[in-house]
Amino acid sequence: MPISKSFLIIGIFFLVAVLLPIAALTLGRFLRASKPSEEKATTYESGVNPIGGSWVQFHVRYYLYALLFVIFDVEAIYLFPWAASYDVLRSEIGLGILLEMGLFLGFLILGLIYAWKKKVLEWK
Amino acid sequence: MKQMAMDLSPEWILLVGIALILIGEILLRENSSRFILGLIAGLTVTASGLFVILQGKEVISLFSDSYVSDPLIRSIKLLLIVGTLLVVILSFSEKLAAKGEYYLLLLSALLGAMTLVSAAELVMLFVSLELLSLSAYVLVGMHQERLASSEAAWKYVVYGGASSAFLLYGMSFFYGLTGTTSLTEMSGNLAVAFTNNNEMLLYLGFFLILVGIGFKIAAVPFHMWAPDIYQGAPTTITTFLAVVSKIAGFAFMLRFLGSLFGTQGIQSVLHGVVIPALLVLSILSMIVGNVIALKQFHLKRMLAYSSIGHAGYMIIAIITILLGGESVAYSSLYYYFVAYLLASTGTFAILQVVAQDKSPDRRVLSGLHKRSPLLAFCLSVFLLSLAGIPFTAGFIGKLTILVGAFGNSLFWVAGIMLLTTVISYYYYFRLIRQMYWQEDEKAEKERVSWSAGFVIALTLIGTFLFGIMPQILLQGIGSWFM
Amino acid sequence: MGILSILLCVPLVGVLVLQFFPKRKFSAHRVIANLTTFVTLILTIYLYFPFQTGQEMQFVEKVSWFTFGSFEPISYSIGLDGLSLPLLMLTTLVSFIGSIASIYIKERTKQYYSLFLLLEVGTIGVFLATNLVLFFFFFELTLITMFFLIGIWGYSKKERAAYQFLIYNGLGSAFLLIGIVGIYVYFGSVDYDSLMKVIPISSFNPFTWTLLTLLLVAFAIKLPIFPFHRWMLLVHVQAPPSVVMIHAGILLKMGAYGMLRFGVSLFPDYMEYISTLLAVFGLINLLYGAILAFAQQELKSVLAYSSISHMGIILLGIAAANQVGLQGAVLQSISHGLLSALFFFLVGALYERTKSTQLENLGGLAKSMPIYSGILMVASLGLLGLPGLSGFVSEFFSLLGLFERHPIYASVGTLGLILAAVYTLRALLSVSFGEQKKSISHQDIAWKEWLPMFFLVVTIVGIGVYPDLISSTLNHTLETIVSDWRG
Amino acid sequence: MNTLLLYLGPVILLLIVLGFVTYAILAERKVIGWIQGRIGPNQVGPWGLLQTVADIVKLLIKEDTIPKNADKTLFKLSPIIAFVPAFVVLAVMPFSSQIQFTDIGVGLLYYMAISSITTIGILIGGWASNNKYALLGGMRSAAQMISYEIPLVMSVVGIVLTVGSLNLNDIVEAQQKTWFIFPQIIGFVVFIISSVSELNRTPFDLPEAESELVAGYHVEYSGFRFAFFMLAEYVYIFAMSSLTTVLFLGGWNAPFGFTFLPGIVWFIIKFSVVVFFLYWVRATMPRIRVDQLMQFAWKVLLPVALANIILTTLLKEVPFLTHYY
Amino acid sequence: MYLTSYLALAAILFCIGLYGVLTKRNAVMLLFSVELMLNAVNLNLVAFSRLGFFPNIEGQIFTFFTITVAAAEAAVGLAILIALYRKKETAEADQYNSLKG
Repeated sequence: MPISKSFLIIGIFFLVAVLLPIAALTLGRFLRASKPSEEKATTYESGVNPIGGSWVQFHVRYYLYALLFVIFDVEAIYLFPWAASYDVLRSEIGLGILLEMGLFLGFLILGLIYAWKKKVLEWK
Repeated sequence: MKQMAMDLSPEWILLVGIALILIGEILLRENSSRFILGLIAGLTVTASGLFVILQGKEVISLFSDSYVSDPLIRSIKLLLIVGTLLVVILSFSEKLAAKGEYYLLLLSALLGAMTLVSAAELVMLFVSLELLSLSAYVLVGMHQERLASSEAAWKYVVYGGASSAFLLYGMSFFYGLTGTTSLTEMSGNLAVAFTNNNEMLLYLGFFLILVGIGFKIAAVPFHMWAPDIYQGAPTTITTFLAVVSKIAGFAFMLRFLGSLFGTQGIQSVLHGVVIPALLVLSILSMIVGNVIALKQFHLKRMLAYSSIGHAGYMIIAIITILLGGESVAYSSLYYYFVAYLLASTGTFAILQVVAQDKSPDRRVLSGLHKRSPLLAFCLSVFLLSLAGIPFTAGFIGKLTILVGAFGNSLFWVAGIMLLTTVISYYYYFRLIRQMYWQEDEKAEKERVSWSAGFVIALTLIGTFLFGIMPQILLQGIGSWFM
Repeated sequence: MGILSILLCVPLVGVLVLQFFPKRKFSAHRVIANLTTFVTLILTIYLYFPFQTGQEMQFVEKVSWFTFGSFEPISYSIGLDGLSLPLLMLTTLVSFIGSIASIYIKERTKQYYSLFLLLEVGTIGVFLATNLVLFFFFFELTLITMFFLIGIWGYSKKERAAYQFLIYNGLGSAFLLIGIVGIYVYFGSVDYDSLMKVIPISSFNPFTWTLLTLLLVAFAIKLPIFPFHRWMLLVHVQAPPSVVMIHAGILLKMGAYGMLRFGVSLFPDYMEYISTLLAVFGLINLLYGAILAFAQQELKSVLAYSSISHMGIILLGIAAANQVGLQGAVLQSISHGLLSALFFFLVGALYERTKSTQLENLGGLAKSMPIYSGILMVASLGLLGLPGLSGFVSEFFSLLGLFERHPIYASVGTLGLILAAVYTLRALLSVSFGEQKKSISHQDIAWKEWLPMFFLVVTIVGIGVYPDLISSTLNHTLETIVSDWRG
Repeated sequence: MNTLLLYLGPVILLLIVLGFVTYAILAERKVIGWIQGRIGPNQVGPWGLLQTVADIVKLLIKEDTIPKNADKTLFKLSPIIAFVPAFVVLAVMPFSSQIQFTDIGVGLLYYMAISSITTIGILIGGWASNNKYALLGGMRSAAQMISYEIPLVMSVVGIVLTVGSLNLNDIVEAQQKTWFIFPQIIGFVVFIISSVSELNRTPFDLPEAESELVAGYHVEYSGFRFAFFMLAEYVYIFAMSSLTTVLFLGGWNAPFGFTFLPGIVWFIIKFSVVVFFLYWVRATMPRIRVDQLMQFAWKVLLPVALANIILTTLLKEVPFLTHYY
Repeated sequence: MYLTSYLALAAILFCIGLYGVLTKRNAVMLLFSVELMLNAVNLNLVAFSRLGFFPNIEGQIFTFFTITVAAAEAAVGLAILIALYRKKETAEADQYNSLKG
């Protein structure tokens, strides 16, 4: 199958997936009740009137996790091609290919342990 | 395999050092001293330097020409190593170094700088550059309790990120039009690419890359970051930026321009576009750097502008190398690097001693000659070297650059160089005046830690030695790579 | 190590020895400095005797210093010829007397004498160097040390004076450096002797023309010639007298020496070509300095303008571009060096007592300070060119030389001499005679002060009576220069 | 014909998926009820067969409220963003040797990449609601999903190493003899735990923890907008179970040479087992604490996954085991 | 021609990013803008890699590294921004102005 056709199909999937909610919500518009009132449009806060803004400052841990995620997710970029071509490279280059990735992984693991030690992974 | 391990040994050693420091940091208790890590860092850098020397004159080319190392490159690597070593030693008495990351990042920045110097392929160039930059970003922000430090780091990240984008964008054009990322192949294809009716894109690419490089070496008009970052960063890191990072940037510039435009095929481009662009950078840097430095009250800011001016001088050396007119060209650049390295490191070391935790504006130097006459003397020598006064290494550096410039008939640039040098006297001597003429009620002697003292002594000896007996270095360079 | 190198090293040794004494031992510092400068003086006098009149460079030392690429190596080369010997002797003499005159310096003497001795190294080196780069090294050394000496120990406006000195002379150095590098790249050498061979007589093209102009401007700033003179006034007035002795006595002459050594002897055609221009500038200096000296209300300013005026005479001598003129220029350098050293010693001694050098605050010193006034009288007479004193010979030679070439300028120049008499006498009269001011103590000078002064006076008279003392060594060198020229 | 199938295929699949979701919900409630000794829904239709249909109709006609302070555009967009990737990932899923919509070379990567977009939808939903609980729920959900995505991604590297391809078909083909659940048992364990977490299901259903966060990121959503978040979740169950089957259970391959049943049937059987397993877990496990949740991903799963990679490469060098790796 | 349109798109993206860097006041937006510039480069590289004068895989490999580096840069930038934000309590970049001569 040519690559363009593969992506055409994915495009169709995408279209279908987008159309479904649109269709459903449009359909729903004709069926559902609509009696808006002030109270209904109030932000929910356990039944009391909302206090203060809700876009509050997040705890820093969220960012730390985001950073960790970025690091390891990017690592995956290199792991996958390496894994996929491991056999070929193994026969061409020899064990060096294992060594190289071992180094790479080793440093990442060291980094992880480091983060661990620095209590980045704690959810405080 | 074994050969490769040997060829890359300086880099391997650094990598091992990084791993060791990381492990050390993991094992050490939170409040125990990090001195051992500093020691590891120092030893690693030294070992790496030894291996660079051991490699001698052989020409190494690895990974299908994407990593090259020859004596010329090795000489610059040695410079980077010496610069970093001095910074490491200087850091022993720095509070920041109580964190293991400090040394770790310093080493990784050095690693980036070393591979940057060796890289002969766009991807590798870029990745090394970023390794250097990213480590530097964090190092600048290391003073976590100090607002200025974080702010400087932030600015550095934004400016640095934008400049890498410029650089990359330019590289992408070069890649696209020559179909290769290897500089050697690229230089072969470039002549064809220029005749392909797409030369506008190549010019665009060239200028974009120039922006990126100009940022790295803090040349006007891409210098805006330097004063803020020099000011905000911890002094040791400022030293690193001013010395190692800058020299690496120049090496990068030299490599890129030299291998692409040094070939015969596109001399017209070299003379028509590259050289004029560099001339503009150089002249602007010299004038703006030195003139604005006059107004600075904050010492590190002043030194930042002065280093911008020095960048201008160094670009002249690069131009003469590109023009290939004089055999002295390379040694002049190298000499200037050495002189600049010694004088800057020494100056910053003294600043660190004198200013301690205060923000170092000019007043901290008041009456230094009374408190610590030796320090005042050393600082004077470093400043004189930066100003390019005879008997210091700085003068020989300037002289060699001037000779090169004259040899290539760059009279006007040479004239501007000297004129701005005279302007620079004004602010360098103002510091000397502050030390010797202004009195200060503070009477206690400055406490010089052994590490700072060592660095200052070393740089002082170097500044004088290379200023009075330049032959040592000139011949050294000559015998090494010629 | 040759004798000239030893000469250069003696003050350095003095500096080193100084460092071993504690800060407060003022008298020890003084003794060491005096001793060191005395040794240099003895050495140069000793040099005078084996010096062979009628030969080229002597006592030559040449060691390869460093090389760039394919150029001829830059060497550490020093030597002495008839042109530099008199100036060298002047240097060591003035340095010695200057170091004695430094008794008026009462704080931070260790630093002061260290810098003073370094300054002496610089000045000696400038006259010895036969390599342009080496010359530049010493030239800059004097710049730096002077900057400190003016800035730290000067009077109220010392900072401005130091800065003006620095920037003007820095600019001059920059021009000089461009010139040197240009010569190096263009002719492939910076050694004086090889340049003499390399530079053809007909090397007249825009490039060398530019180089020479730059060199001349550099020396003109040092000399100083009219539009570049402002810094010098400040230095004269603001620097401590002992430093001004060196400055007026030696440093200004470096400009003249540079013009003679690297201008006249290397590029004679060019110098001949611009001789009219030089003569014009010389006249301007002469008259401008003289007229303004007349208008000054302060003794040091009078001397400063008189220095400008006298430098004009040197310039006239150079402009004459013949043996007599050049001889006059050199003699004038030496004569003015000695005279101004004497004068500033006197001013220093005066200031020590009166705390003022304003002419209106002085007067009637002849009664209370007879020795002082006597010496002052001699100095003034020397300055206005009384026959029998050194000033007369030099001015006479310079103008004589100029007559040969530019008779009209020369006759205008004589006008300057009359003016000199006017302003000198005015200053002398208002200081020594007239009504005595009560507010100041008038203790006559002690033997420690008048002895060195007397020494200077003897030299001045000696040269005035028997100029051959200098001319004999000088003549031959100038002859070769001039003969090259005409050939 | 082909073209028609091309366009109809996704629609048919969508209908199948919708059908699956309808009855998966019912089945889940029934299974959990059965495990916990309850009856489960039994009022609407026989055995409660129409329960979910009724729920859907209820959601359809429910009033659609949007909070006054919400960011309207993003509020409306977020359920769609959450739902779309859940369905789009199915495009590359090989249900049998014949039934696969498209075969792009990097199917596995495609799945991983597209599926993580849902996080953004959830985050936007939480943020756009302008509600503290929603925002906190969204943030927690995002933190959890990205944390578990790492071990999820790493756990399949072992398979890629063995197969040497990122193509899902190749992966299935490679399992003709041995299912990867055996040689890659460590990877499988990590994978299944991570996927449960990715699906926000008990014991990792913290983002929706009603007792802590009211209802998580979708507290302000009602009606069909809410339904689409739910739908996305169940479509993911479909997708994730399919992927598990493909990666570890041999896909459409018949076990023990029992090829008398067509591949698609085997696939459905294995798929059902995985789905059942997910219900089972939900029924028996208690919810874990939030700090344990995050630390579990980073301190346990990730190191284990990395170790698995290294172990796999090492085992490739062991003489007799090479065959399996 | 295909290539031209890709290049044009990349150029537009780059310029938008640059505009953002130069004008945006919110610090996070600044980071986004830088990322946008880097992504423009990626687009360029991939376009050249497939449709360029010398189509080859190197451009795509380059893109890999660019992505990685961009991610690392964003991570570092964000970390520094957080540190700064805690001290300064604002994300308006023009409030970060304590560094002056």
